[in-house]
Amino acid sequence: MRSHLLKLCTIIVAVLFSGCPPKTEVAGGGGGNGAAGGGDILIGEYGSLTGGQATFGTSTHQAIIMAMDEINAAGGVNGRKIKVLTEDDESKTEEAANAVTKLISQNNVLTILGEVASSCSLAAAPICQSNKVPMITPSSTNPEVTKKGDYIFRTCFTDDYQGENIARYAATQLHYKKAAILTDVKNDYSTGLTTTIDRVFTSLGGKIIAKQSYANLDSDFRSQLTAIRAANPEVIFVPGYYTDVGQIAIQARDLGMKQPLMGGDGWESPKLIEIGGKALEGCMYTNHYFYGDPNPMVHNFVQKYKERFGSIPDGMAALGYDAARVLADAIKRAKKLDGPSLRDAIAATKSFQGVTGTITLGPDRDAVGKKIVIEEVKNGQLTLKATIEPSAGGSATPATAKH
Amino acid sequence: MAGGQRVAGSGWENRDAPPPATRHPPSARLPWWLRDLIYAAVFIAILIGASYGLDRIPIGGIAYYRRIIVLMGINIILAVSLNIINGHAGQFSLGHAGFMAIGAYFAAFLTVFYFAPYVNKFPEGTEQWLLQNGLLLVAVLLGGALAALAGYIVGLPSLRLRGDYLAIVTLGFGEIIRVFILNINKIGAARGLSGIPNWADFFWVYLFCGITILISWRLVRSSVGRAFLAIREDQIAAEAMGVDTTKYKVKAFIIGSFLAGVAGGLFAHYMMYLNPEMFRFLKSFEVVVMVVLGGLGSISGSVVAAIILTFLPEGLREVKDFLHTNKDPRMVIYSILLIVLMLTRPQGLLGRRELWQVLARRKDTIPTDERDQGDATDRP
Amino acid sequence: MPLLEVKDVTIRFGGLTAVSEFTLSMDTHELVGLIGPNGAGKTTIFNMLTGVYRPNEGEMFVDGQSIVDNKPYEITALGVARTFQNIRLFKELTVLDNVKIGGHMHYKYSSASAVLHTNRFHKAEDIAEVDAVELLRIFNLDSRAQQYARNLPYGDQRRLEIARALAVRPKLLLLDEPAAGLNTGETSELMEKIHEIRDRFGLAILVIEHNMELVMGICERIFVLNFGKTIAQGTPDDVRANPVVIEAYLGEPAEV
Amino acid sequence: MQTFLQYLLNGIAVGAKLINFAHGDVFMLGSFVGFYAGGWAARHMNNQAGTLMSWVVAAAIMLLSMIACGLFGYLNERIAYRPLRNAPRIASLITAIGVSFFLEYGGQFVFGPDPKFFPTLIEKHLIQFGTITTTNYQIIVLVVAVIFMALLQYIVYGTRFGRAMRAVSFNFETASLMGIPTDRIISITFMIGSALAAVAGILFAVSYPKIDPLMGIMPGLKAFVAAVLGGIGNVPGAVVGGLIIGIIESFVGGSRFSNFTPAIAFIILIGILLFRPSGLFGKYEPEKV
Amino acid sequence: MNALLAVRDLEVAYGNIPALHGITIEVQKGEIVTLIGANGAGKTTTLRTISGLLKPRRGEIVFNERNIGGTKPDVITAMGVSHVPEGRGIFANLTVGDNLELGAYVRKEKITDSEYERVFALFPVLKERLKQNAGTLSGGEQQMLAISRALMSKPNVLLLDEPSLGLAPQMVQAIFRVVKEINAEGTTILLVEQNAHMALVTAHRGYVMETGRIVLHDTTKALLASDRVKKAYLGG
Repeated sequence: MRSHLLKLCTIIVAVLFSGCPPKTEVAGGGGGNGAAGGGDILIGEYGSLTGGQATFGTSTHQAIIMAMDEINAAGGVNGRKIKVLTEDDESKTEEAANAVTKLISQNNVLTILGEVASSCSLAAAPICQSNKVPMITPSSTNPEVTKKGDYIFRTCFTDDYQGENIARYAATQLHYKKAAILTDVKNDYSTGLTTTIDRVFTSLGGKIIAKQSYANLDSDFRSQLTAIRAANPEVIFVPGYYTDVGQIAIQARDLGMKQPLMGGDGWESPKLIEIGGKALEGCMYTNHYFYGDPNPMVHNFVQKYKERFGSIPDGMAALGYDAARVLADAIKRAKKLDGPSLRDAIAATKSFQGVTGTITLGPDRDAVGKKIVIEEVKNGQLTLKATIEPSAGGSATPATAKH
Repeated sequence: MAGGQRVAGSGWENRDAPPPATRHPPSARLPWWLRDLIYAAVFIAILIGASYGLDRIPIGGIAYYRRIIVLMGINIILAVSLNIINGHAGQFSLGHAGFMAIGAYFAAFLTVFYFAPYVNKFPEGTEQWLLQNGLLLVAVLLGGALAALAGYIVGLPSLRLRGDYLAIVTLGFGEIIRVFILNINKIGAARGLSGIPNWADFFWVYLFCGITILISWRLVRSSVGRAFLAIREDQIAAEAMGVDTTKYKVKAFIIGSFLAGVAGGLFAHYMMYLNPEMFRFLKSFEVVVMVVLGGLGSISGSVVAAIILTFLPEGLREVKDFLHTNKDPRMVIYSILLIVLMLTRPQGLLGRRELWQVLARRKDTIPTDERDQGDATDRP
Repeated sequence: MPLLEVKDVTIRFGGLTAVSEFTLSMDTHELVGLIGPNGAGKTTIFNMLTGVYRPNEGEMFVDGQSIVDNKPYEITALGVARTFQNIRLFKELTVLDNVKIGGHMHYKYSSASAVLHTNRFHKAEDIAEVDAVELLRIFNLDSRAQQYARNLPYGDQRRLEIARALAVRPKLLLLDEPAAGLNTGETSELMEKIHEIRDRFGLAILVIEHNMELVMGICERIFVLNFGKTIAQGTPDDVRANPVVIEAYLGEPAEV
Repeated sequence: MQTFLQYLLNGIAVGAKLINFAHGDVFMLGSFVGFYAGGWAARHMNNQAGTLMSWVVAAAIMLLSMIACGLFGYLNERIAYRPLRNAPRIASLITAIGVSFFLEYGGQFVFGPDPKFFPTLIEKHLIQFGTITTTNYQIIVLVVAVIFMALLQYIVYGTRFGRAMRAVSFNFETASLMGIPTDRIISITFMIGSALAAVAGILFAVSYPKIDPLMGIMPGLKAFVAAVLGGIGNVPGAVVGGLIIGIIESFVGGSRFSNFTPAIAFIILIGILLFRPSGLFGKYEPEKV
Repeated sequence: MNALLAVRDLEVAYGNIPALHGITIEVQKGEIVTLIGANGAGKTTTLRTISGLLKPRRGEIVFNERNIGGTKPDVITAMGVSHVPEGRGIFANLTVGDNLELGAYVRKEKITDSEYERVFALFPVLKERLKQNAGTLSGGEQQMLAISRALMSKPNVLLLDEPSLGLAPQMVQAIFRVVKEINAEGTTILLVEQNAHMALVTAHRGYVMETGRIVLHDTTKALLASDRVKKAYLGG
């Protein structure tokens, strides 16, 4: 028994210490981040590669790697290659904070990319801020994230902006008057969108006649849907993730409900239609880009992604791709390769042409004036229903201003 | 002392005899407050030194280790406090994450909405520094107090429930607490509560770590702790010895949940962000695993297991670099190690003993479940 | 006023009447035996006296105070201590701690005192230590004070249970088969000890025992139970000669 | 429907007679085996294949999944439970958590963390009964679940093996004195339990085509809540417990308190245990003194 | 002549605490042998070791000229040693019929009607209780069921642990009558009893145990006459 214990301890100690000594080559690379050095430029990425948000984390990760490979293939940034170090945070906030601390302090990364989930970004942002390491979140839509400090940036629109556009489109373009909302209570994204949709839809003369909620791990939504059916709305807002939306649609149709469902970018996935199928016919959601966009840049991106990873890139991939390229662009422009200089360079991003539209970072470090697209499922295919350019919508002001 | 009704000279005549050598004679003792004050001063000095040192060690990546060490301290508080409920009083609780959540949210609520705005009115300087740390202490203690209240409420049903029934009920309480937090908009609901100032640091966490270990250590060597142990060993015999089992079970819950609440408050002020998802039942499981793996009832066991289980997943981050794979197998390895550890040491790393007892290996003071089982497969 | 008074106590489990109309009165310093076949309800009586079971009917008084509705620890506080038929020591605790828990009610201080190690704590713990060691000395267990109770030989475990019960500082001690599993030598030693502690601590003792040598040797009065009913009572000699008792319990050579 | 599937899992959970946190994850394993087998079958079966053929394939997939999970159950018992049979019970609780983590993280590692969508093997259509709308899927699932529950009931109460199983669970030691090979019986019980979890997993995947490596956590936990509510070790009790939780959950789910649905199972549980400490049908037996 | 069942120099310990210090017992075919002694003397431990529930630390257990020490209990039962444990060990949540069928588990075949008849001849009460849950039986009926169940495996040797425990005197008489009957039909019996008197008048030979040792063994007639036995166990 005792020898067992001894062996075990040895194993544990060995495992622990295998992780302990700082990697000399990494430290060297970190030194190379200085203005004078050569070597690779280290960028840290943290993301949900496992756990509940893993689908989004994985496609973001793949697109980031793709973007960086393209940049490196084209000669890198100012003659230096970019190396992305990735840590998984298991979709857990504490792990996100640990991962970012590790990347910053142990791997000496110059800057941080991530996360999709706003809760993880919120946990990691203060760490980046206090270490003066710029962080760009490709797709955390919670307005709070960029308020964590002047080193935190976002290259997508916020929940408020998106929610406002969903509600506005439903009320003014589709002329719906009575709506229901089905919220995922466990999901900050979903509750955030719900608040905005509710406020805007009501202010535009519509009425929310039923509010129901579910929790992310549920599979059965019949009781909530039955309650909604009784209220008989014209449209049902489902600001959740595609994983639930498909099932909600199927179960709604099984209950004989015919109303269209509307949602946000959480719906975005090639698997949405795979699961929802015919049940999703006529349903709409807002998104960052449309994969069928004839714009050559988008077309090119979709083709390359498809070739490399075998699937159509979703909105998260597009955002990840854009964030990575915005970052590379800023590194190119930065006066020196240190936190403050890079921060200034990122903040100065203007009219950057990305797959998800033109990216300009405003004074609140959020992307301002991004276009928003509305996609509709028609004949089992995603089609572009509308593109709302900021000038046309009149709601281009970033939502943060309203708070 | 009680027992006054006894006939004089009825067998307790040795009452006034000097205490046996197993305890120190009273004359050799400093006044309790002076001695504890000295201990406290030494401990705080060491903490300040260590804290200062950790900030200045010129090793690459020290911030990362410092972070893990701080989280380790929080886990030690959680494990040692759960050990009071599970290991000492023998009441199997799976709801520790719930108590932690209450402490974390309440302390953060106080700081974010009341204390931080107040502190920020002062200019940076000694005054602000003092106020900040003082208010942190208040927030953390109040968080602990609210958690203790919850512990009292959860402790009540434990009076009647045993084993699996109690386990599932405490787990349920933890989940109910989380769902309620999820529905309180003021503290962020599903969005989480952000903007908590970073007031807790190595010093505070390890100060409370020390306090937790001290409480647990001294309690278990007192009549209160003996009552806990008696309940764990044999509830009926404990009652027959005059132990009010109800009272002591609730007491164990209150103390354990208070400390869990304190850990939560520190966690909040270190993480700077709270989200209800942090306090799912899996968090409770993590703490239970620490306690059981260390050895139920062994304080140093809980500490050792908390250290190992905090380090392990982080240490395993390197595995994927060795394997050059995109997929990260670290948590798979972690779970396998967990199973292997439990199979090799079903009674926990240290059993019921403390670390030094294991090292000294005095045979006669070792519980039998630690010994060679002989050939018998059963006991009468 | 008798120390213990039990009047017409009855308890039923489901349909089975385990004890029916049991009546007993004991004075200070008395030594009473309770005998009868297994399942006759002897231990059930102990369990009612100590609050583990609540009788369906009847009354029970200690020092004139009714204990029918009291919880076990409250009854213990009135000065009733017991041992168990199937030894219930705190096995994973030391011998010394076992006895100290017995004295639990007498060494009280707040949790805060315990954590701060106040003078009150030290005083109480010193007394606990003295008392416990003294009791262990009576049973020659003081050299084993730091061992775990589980590791004691069987006979020592039996003795430790009595020492632990004495730490309660009872007026009434209930012994449930104290000689079970002891050999003849140990049994006679135990008989002496029972006498000794009775005299030294001024106890009344109620003992359940199958070992006739012990029961007949030390008890002043004996109750015989069968099927929950008292079938006989009296001095050892009366009981031994009682034909009902011989038939139900003691047995006599008979053809089969 | 979910309520009903839950019963199936409940029944099995009770059979295990000890809080086995890994049970929900075996359920997940079952649906993933079905997913891969189904995907393979779908690729190799032209769409022209007859209805009969698709039924045979569906049955084969279920059988395969049952065998795979049964095998896992056997290994699980041999590796993680048997060595601990004489150890403190808490140790096997921890290994159960370990096995649960292993399946969850291992599942994410091997199957990938993203959700998968169960292939459609049999054409789905709506069925109308008066005002009630349902699908042929729901009916198939119901029928299969009933068949397996009946089968389980028969095995436990109608066979020599079932008798031995009940004897072992009542008193391990005395059972061995009857000449019952207790080790083998326990192994087989684990296999049956795991195979039935596979059935539940497949049926779940069929009704809700989304499956992912973490899908087993909630059903597994709720199965135990139901089992405890009914009284541990009491099969009909677990079914009634599941029914109560299911009904109240869907009732609350459709009300304005739907935000609290995740807590409702526990609130009911605590409410009932306060009055009946051993569950609805469990017998409260005071410890023998 | 070789004994059917023999225990030689058997030592058993619970953890570090020895329970049996090298005991030797022989049971010849067709005998009733009894083991008497005080509580905790090691009688039950002896039976549990013979039936495989405990593993011996030293010494051997020979049954039918094979050493069965350390063999698993289910295998020993299948060899023909049937153990009626202390406290009867009936399966309270199963029916009386199920209990009997479990007794026949090793035979892999159903109990025949004639066997049922034999059981009902020995214990008529069981007939009417066949479909009841065994837990509803009274103590005496449970003991009858436990003995009948043990007989279902058609054992060569029956180990009986305290069959009289907690039973009314008449019931005790009835049980012992059946024990003699079973023995007369050819089953060898090793009987452990606290009711020394009853055991000694029933058995052929007896062993007296004290604290894990055999202190006396002889024919029951001799033991009944022995002063030591009289004094210690017969209340004489």
